[in-house]
Amino acid sequence: MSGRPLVSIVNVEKHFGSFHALKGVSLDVQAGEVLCIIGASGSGKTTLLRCINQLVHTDSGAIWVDGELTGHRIQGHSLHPLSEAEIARQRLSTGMVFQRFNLFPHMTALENIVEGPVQVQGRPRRECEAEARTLLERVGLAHKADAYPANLSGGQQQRVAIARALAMKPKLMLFDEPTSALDPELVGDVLAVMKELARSGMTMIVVTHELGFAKEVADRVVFMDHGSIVESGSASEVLGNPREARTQAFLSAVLS
Amino acid sequence: MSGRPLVSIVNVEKHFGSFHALKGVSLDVQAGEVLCIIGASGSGKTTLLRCINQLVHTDSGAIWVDGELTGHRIQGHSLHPLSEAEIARQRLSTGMVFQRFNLFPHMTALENIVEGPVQVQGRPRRECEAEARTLLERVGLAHKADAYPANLSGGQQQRVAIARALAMKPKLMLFDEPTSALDPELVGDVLAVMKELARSGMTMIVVTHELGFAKEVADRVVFMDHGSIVESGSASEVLGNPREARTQAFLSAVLS
Amino acid sequence: ELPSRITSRGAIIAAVVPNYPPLELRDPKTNELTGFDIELGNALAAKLGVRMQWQETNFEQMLTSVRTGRVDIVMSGMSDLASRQETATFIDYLRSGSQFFTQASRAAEFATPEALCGKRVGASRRTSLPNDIKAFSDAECVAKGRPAIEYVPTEGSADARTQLRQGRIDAAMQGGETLPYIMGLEPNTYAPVGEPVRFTLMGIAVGKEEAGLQQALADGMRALIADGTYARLLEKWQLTPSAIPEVQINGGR
Amino acid sequence: MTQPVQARSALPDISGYRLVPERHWGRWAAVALIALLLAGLARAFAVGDIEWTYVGQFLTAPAIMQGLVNTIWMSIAAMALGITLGVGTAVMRMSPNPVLQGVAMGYTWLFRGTPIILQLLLWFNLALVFPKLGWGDYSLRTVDVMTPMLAALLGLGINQGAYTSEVVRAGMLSVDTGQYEAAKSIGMTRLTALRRIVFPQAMRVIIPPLGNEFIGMVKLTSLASVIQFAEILHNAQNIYYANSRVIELLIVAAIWYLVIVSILTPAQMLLERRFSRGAGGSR
Amino acid sequence: MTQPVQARSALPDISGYRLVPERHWGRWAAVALIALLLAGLARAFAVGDIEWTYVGQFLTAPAIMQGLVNTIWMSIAAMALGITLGVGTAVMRMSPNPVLQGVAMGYTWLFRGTPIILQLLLWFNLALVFPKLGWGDYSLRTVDVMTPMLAALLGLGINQGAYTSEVVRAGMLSVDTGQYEAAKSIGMTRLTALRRIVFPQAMRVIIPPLGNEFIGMVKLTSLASVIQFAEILHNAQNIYYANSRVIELLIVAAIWYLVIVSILTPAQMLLERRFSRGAGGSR
Ligand SMILES: Nc1ncnc2c1ncn2[C@@H]1O[C@H](COP(=O)(O)OP(=O)(O)OP(=O)(O)O)[C@@H](O)[C@H]1O
Ligand SMILES: Nc1ncnc2c1ncn2[C@@H]1O[C@H](COP(=O)(O)OP(=O)(O)OP(=O)(O)O)[C@@H](O)[C@H]1O
Ligand SMILES: [Mg+2]
Ligand SMILES: [Mg+2]
Repeated sequence: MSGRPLVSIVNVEKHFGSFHALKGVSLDVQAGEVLCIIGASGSGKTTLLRCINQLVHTDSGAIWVDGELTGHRIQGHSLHPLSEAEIARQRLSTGMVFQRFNLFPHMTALENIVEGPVQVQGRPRRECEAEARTLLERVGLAHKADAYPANLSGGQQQRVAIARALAMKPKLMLFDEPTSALDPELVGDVLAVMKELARSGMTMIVVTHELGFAKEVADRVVFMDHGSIVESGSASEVLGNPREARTQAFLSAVLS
Repeated sequence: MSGRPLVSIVNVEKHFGSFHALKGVSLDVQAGEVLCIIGASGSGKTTLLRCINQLVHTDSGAIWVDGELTGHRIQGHSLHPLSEAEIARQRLSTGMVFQRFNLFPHMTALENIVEGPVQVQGRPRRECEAEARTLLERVGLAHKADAYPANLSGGQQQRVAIARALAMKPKLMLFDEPTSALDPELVGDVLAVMKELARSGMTMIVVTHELGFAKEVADRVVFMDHGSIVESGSASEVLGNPREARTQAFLSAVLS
Repeated sequence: ELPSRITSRGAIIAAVVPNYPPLELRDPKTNELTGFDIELGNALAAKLGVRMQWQETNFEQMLTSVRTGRVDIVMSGMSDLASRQETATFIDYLRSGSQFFTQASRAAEFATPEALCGKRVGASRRTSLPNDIKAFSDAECVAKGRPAIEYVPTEGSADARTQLRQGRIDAAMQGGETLPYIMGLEPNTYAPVGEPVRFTLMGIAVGKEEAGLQQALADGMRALIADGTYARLLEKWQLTPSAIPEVQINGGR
Repeated sequence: MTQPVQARSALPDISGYRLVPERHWGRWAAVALIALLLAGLARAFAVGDIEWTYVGQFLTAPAIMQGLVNTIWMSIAAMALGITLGVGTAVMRMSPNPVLQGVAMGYTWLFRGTPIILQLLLWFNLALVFPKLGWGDYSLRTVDVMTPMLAALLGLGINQGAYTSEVVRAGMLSVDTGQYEAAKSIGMTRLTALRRIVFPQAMRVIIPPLGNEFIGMVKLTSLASVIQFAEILHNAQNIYYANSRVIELLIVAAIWYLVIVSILTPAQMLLERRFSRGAGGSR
Repeated sequence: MTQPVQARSALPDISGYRLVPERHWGRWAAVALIALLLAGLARAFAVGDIEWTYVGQFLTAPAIMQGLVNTIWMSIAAMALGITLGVGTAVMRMSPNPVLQGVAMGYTWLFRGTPIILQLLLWFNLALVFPKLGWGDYSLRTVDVMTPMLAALLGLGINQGAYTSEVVRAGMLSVDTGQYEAAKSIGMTRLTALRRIVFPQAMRVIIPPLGNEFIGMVKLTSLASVIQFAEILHNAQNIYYANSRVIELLIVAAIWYLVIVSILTPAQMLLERRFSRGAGGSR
């Protein structure tokens, strides 16, 4: 790997009260790379994603996204906390897709997608709507533009959520178990959209239990346990031939 | 079969608004008999049970329980509706176990069982508590007498519900899918209690999807469809060798 | 002759609203009812061989209470007005002059009542004072080509004084008999403006049919005047200028 | 069928019997009793010391009608002020800034803790504390500014704001935190997220209690009569101070209050139904 | 590890940098501003036309203390009456008998629809309609029975009952219908089921709003001063009629109200917490 990574996580620590959720995590993600994070429940996968997107404040360590330090401004040899508005601006370079979709229930699919570009970036609504329709087509939901979330299936909602994140033209997409709240027959559609996105060159960090998807799409797989990264490597290495005992134990439990 | 049946259902009709839920159902149940009712969702099984226990009023037809006409008093050739108190008295001869347990959450297991004998039959609390403990032992929950329903598993709650119904010393027990709200590993305990009850000679009408249970315990199996009784016979006849096309279709769908 | 219900009870029930010092008030220190009306009423009842049983009520309930029989009489600084004589009969025992007054600091500005023309004057909306202000304004201001007085309603006389202190109104009006007491409470705060503009009689209100009770009360009152109790109490409560020469029944116009 | 389902034996065949409908003796007796009571009540009111002609005569008297108009617009204005303050306070209360939180809590405590009648009197008599408002040359006499109308508006509105803030806060808390996070993840600041995402969803929970409070406000305005605001009860009092027909005028006022509330109650129900419609998905 | 997780390159190493805590300039400015405002307010109140010695002197005057006691016990008594009526009305409202339903709805409509001040005055003046209560020889003069205390109790309690009935009804509706059916299936009649099964579970939903209403009732009693019930505001008024210190006495009353409400609010929170405890299973 060469050049400056798009995401660089350096020695990040996070406690919730007395609970040590992230224990000195360091990780780089190159532009265009698809990284899958796997690990047992409670191992800190969600927390790591939320730190990247600043929904959670780190205790110490640094996270750089697209060359910019998140959360603080460097002045000489001091770090000054950023204001809320500056943090909101930094979040624009990252899109996030949640496990439970979190669509805005009082807005149609189209309005959900258009909301960010119009309200946050202040772009003309007409232009944004045209783009939103293109995005809906890309996730296979052109015909559902005017449906409210309550009238969409879980898989459709998740695809709208992906389109909503893409509408902000992020450089990085974070996915937190995007299919685990879906009925089995709806998982395929969402994974298909994600594969297409990976092929188009988007940098993606995906927390997932779908090992098949990881094998097929991931450039790299990272295994987390108890707040640390235990093992990292290509999908075939980590999933097919894990070195660490903990990884082996996890994989045999998941596959059984 | 001989003698007067314990339950005699004659030509019962029931509409909910314009929906015809029971279409002239007639059925006798002998004392000591265990009858299982099977059928697709919406076929009227629950409605029939609720008519026997007068939680639902029939439109026409008659239901006799233990020689007494339910819901009306016969005076010459006229039928007079019973008062609420008289209906409450008639319900004492039937115990009912619901799909969703419906234990009283503000009372312990013991208090749940003792509530009816003490409040409704006005018997001394001390005597009732002794009986309740015996009942709890019978359902295998002697050690949970002082636990609140919130702290019991689903299977334990259902067994307390059975004990609560038995505490009123009913002549007839009605079960409405007593195991369908339970996790698979909890079903066995409840079915064991029901089998023990059947062996002790209790008259039982059981709505169930547990065909294994029906095969093992039922004296007779009745198949309902769209508000009518389609087929009736011994468990081996109805389940093993159904005559009616509708019964065959239902069984092949359930067993697949 | 007192009615039998009163003699058998041994007490006359009298309605009073203790919001009109010095005629009736509750002593802030002891919370006891006191005032000129209270002491005079007690003396009057004693003269008649019974007690006075005071019942606190509010202004709008007083005449209603005589009508419903909740009380036998009203003795609470009530003006004897022609309109009220439809509902009750009045045994008059005091003279009241409707008196303008203003803040002491503005006394020079309002040397005479006529100076109030075109100004804002407050008085309790529950009393007959608004009518007095209007009558004065019509006669002395409007008729003489000056702007009319603007009447500002208040919830009671204490409220009127509060508004005067804030300067919300330029002057206020209340019964002149109460001013010395108020000015004693808050020295150097208020100053009277001229002389009272109109005199009314204050009376004990009695049910119209109760001729016996009316006569007994009038006789008793005359006896109190004769034996000097009346003068002594007037003196005590700084009310001597409000004395009446003789007791009348329904003397008010 | 394999086997007869029915083995009719000793039981009589009752299919031809006549069904005698329930007589509901108790129910009819109750109706009769209530009718008797109401009739007695009506008679007592009719023959009692109440002049019904006065009621009829004053029901549409100009002073009463003007009071009615004042009651209605003051209810609306005070409610508007209350909602504005309530929303602002709720947002402050939920802000991460402890100072704003403290201010919001203090406001709610103070104004929910004191009777509204006291608040009205204190606003009306503000000049005792602040004789002038403003600075130097640009000052006004407080009593010129603080008319009965303004004092009523401030007293009722600010008191209402303290209650409304709790209603709004409950509404905001009812919105899933996932919605805040989704809003943040597309780059919204806290206030934009509140305005665009949280409030529209909170409305469903906020509207019903707010409807109740509006009905309460209509009746609360009657307290403003103590500071001489010319609402309907005040004007009715003015009439009975002059003619002593206390009960008659009170009945006139009661009739109008009942009319307003009888219009508002079903209106509120309609509104509630509208706002809970199509909410299935967000639960 | 298979591969370096980190490829540190062009990024500066900031691990040694000093973390400058956020300055919160705006927050401190707000604190300063608020402190200034409060100080200004305090100064205005101190130098304004308010005699603070009177406030101190009357805070514990016998009349005020007695009024305080009356306020407290009247709140409790009226609330007790209101709860009794409210429960009765809620049960009637949910009965299958349309007559009882109608009575309950009429009661709620009438008493929620009229201002409490009117209700108090009407009770107090009941003698205008019913000069005597009772029959023949066993009758009493209404005015002897209808003391200010009784009128206040009836007015406040019956009004409260109308509101409480809605609270209780909501609580009863919150109990799963399965609970009614289970109660019926062990032979309970409707009333036994309500008493033993439904009410105990409804309490959890009923207690919090009832706590609010109790705090509201403490302040509502101040309205009973119009019918001469000697609650704290009435006694404060009597004092200012005598000595003209209107604002001072209002402040005294306000202080006591704030004290009561400040005690009741945390008490209510404790109660709420107690009743929502261990409710996990019934959801
Ligand atoms: N806001 C919070 N407050 C306290 N503890 C938290 C918080 N968020 C997460 N945790 C704890 O941190 C640990 C890691 O949580 P995290 O959600 O990151 O795990 P995860 O790997 O995503 O697990 P899962 O597969 O269940 O989603 C968990 O034990 C969790 O309880
Ligand atoms: N109270 C009611 N009001 C209206 N319709 C009802 C009511 N109770 C039952 N029904 C309808 O009557 C039909 C029969 O219902 P029932 O509950 O008896 O079916 P079931 O055989 O028990 O089905 P399941 O296996 O789903 O429990 C259904 O279509 C149901 O929707
Ligand atoms: Mg997670
Ligand atoms: Mg069923």
